Amino acid sequence: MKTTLNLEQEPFTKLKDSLVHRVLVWATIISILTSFYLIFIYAPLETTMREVQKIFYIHVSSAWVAFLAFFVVFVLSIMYLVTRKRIYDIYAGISAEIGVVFTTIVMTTGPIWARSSWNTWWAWEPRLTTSLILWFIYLAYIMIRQMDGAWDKKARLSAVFGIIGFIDVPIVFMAIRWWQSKFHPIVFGDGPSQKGGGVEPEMLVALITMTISFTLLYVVLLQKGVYLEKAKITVENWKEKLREKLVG
Amino acid sequence: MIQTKQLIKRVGDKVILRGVNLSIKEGQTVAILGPNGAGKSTILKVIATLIKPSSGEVLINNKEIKKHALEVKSLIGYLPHASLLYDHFTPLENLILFGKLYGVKDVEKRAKELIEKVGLSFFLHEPVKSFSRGMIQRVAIARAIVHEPRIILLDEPHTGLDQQAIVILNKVILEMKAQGTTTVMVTHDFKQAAEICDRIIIVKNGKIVDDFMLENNNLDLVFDKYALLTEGVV
Amino acid sequence: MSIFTNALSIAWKDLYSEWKTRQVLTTMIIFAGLVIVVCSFAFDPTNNTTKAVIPGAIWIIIVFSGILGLNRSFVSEQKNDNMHALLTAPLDAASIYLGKFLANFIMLLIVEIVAIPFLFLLFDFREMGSFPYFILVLFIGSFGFVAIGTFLAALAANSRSSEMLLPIMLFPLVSPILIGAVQATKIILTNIDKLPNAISWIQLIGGYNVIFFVLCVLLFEYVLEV
Amino acid sequence: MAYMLGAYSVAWVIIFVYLLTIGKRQTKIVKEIEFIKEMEK
Repeated sequence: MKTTLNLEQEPFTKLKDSLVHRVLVWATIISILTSFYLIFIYAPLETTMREVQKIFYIHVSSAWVAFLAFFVVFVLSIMYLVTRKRIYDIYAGISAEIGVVFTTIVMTTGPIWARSSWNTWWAWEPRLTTSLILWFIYLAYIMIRQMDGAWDKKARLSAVFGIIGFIDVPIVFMAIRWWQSKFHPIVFGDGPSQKGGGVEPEMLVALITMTISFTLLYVVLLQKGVYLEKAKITVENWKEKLREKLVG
Repeated sequence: MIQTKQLIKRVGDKVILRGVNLSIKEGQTVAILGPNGAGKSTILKVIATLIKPSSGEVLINNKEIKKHALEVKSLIGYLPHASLLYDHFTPLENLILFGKLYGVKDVEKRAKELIEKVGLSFFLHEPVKSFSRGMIQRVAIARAIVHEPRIILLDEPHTGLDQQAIVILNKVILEMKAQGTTTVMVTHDFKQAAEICDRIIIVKNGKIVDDFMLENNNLDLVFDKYALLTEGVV
Repeated sequence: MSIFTNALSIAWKDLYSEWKTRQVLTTMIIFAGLVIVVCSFAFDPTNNTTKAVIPGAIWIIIVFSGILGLNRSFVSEQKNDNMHALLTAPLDAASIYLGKFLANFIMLLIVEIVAIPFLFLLFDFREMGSFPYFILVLFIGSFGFVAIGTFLAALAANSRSSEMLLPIMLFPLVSPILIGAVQATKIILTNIDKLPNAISWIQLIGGYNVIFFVLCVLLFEYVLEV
Repeated sequence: MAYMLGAYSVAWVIIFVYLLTIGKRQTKIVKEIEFIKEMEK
């Protein structure tokens, strides 16, 4: 059989990661280890909450990454609608997925914090509730992407939803904060992401490092995911060509 | 009247049109022929402003269709395979609704005239859903020309029609032609194409492969050229 | 100006078609009645404290029967490719959106006019704080719900499983409206002294409505592309 | 202390589960490439 596919020349034949990607992976690992050192050893214990306060670092930095990821979805959605280039759609899809993963972290570490300091698993606290709704919005976004039909239709519709969904976020947050502050006695004070006592500079250093390492992790995951998605598309095309050759 | 430049349309990973260049003068009647999946209907849909081309441009009356969308749309009458009619409405209600959307003046009078023209006066107040295919197609053609378009685009208008409906349809098309309306028709029915049209375009694999004028309704010429281009090559 | 007359034609078309068949509206009203019955099982109507659940019940009725109508709104245009007719006609995408919105909104208002008195009757709810404000909250809350609902219904209509996709997209996005509307309704019905709070909720919903109405009008053409 | 360890382990479990799904995707693609190479021969 004469081949029309130049498999050896295609970049995805071996799925070998690029140098930049490998450098980033190592940078991520090192920075995560550093932030662990900073969190557990370097940063002082908070006086009232003791160890539990350390949940704060992972909770806040995941929330930051989730928000960043959804913001990226928003920007890329606009760019897709303007330029109609598939690459933006691929990036947006993977970014939403990673955003959902980090939102899940926010929503699991939040209740653990709540349980330990307020003795209840779920607090209808503005930031936590907003995360929950955010989670639902982007699950819907992922469901749109799994619709049937050609990719350009799905890309267009999910881009529209990516824009609408992101603009909804601040309004959701505001509504929930009002709902809380006006109709419930203020038992909880501020949310889990704001600590009772003053922020010691060491804690801030640890938080910033953790945030940077999670952001790096986000970049690595995004890169990897997009790379695999591209490879998947290429493989689909090869399969299509093969099928045509076998049939016709 | 109609000009397309390097039209390319991709849906997903499939390329449907691969650079279509077309130029149709005012008053011409053009038949687009070609095998299934060649992209005939897609060309029509792009001209009808229903789908956006991936690249390339369409000019109607020397106006870019994206920039002058509303103006261009009101010049075009589009009759696809589906009827585009509302089932629960009577022919009259359908025509009045679309007449209003197209900004037709004295819409009720125009609608009644058209219904008479397609021979459905007796069914003025019956809902469309009780009609046969032939009757629906007659209302559909009336709908497509309710605003007296300068261009009509027909997508396999003769498929599934009885003889009487075909006669009425051809009468309407030829009448429009006599008034100088530009007609583009996608069809599999060579006989009707030869009868109505004075120019034939053959499309294959998303490209125009032949484009010739037809005189004296020369059906054999169409058959010969078509056979040469589509079967001869494969 | 023609945007509005075209929108009115489309809205009229939807409502007149509904008047001929009466399918969707009947289903919505029956469904609303069933929700009320279910609520009466869930919250004992003879108990005095159940008055507190009435604001919630009102919005549950609106949301759940509203979504039935929204689901049909664009799927019904697919039967004879009617949407293609609207797309080839000289209309702005905005007028299609406005027309569809108007039809859905009027249908939801009809359901509310029938169902909410029925709810008050069955739950024996007599005195309310302020009737005009109650109407205002219903109006403005339903407006926002239908505005974004119509948009997302058009989006979901592209999928074969649109009935499943629509609620999943719609409910999280309208959560600010639901929070605000339920809170405002609660104040107006049972605790009118706190009216300023209700008004600030109404303002929040109003802001949401303005932002999303504009956004939906602007983005609608991207949803309609074939 | 237990709460802190719980929170950190849950967070990392989530991340590792995601990494695993990525790995699965990769092996699936690699297998398909192998398959196509076989077919091409």
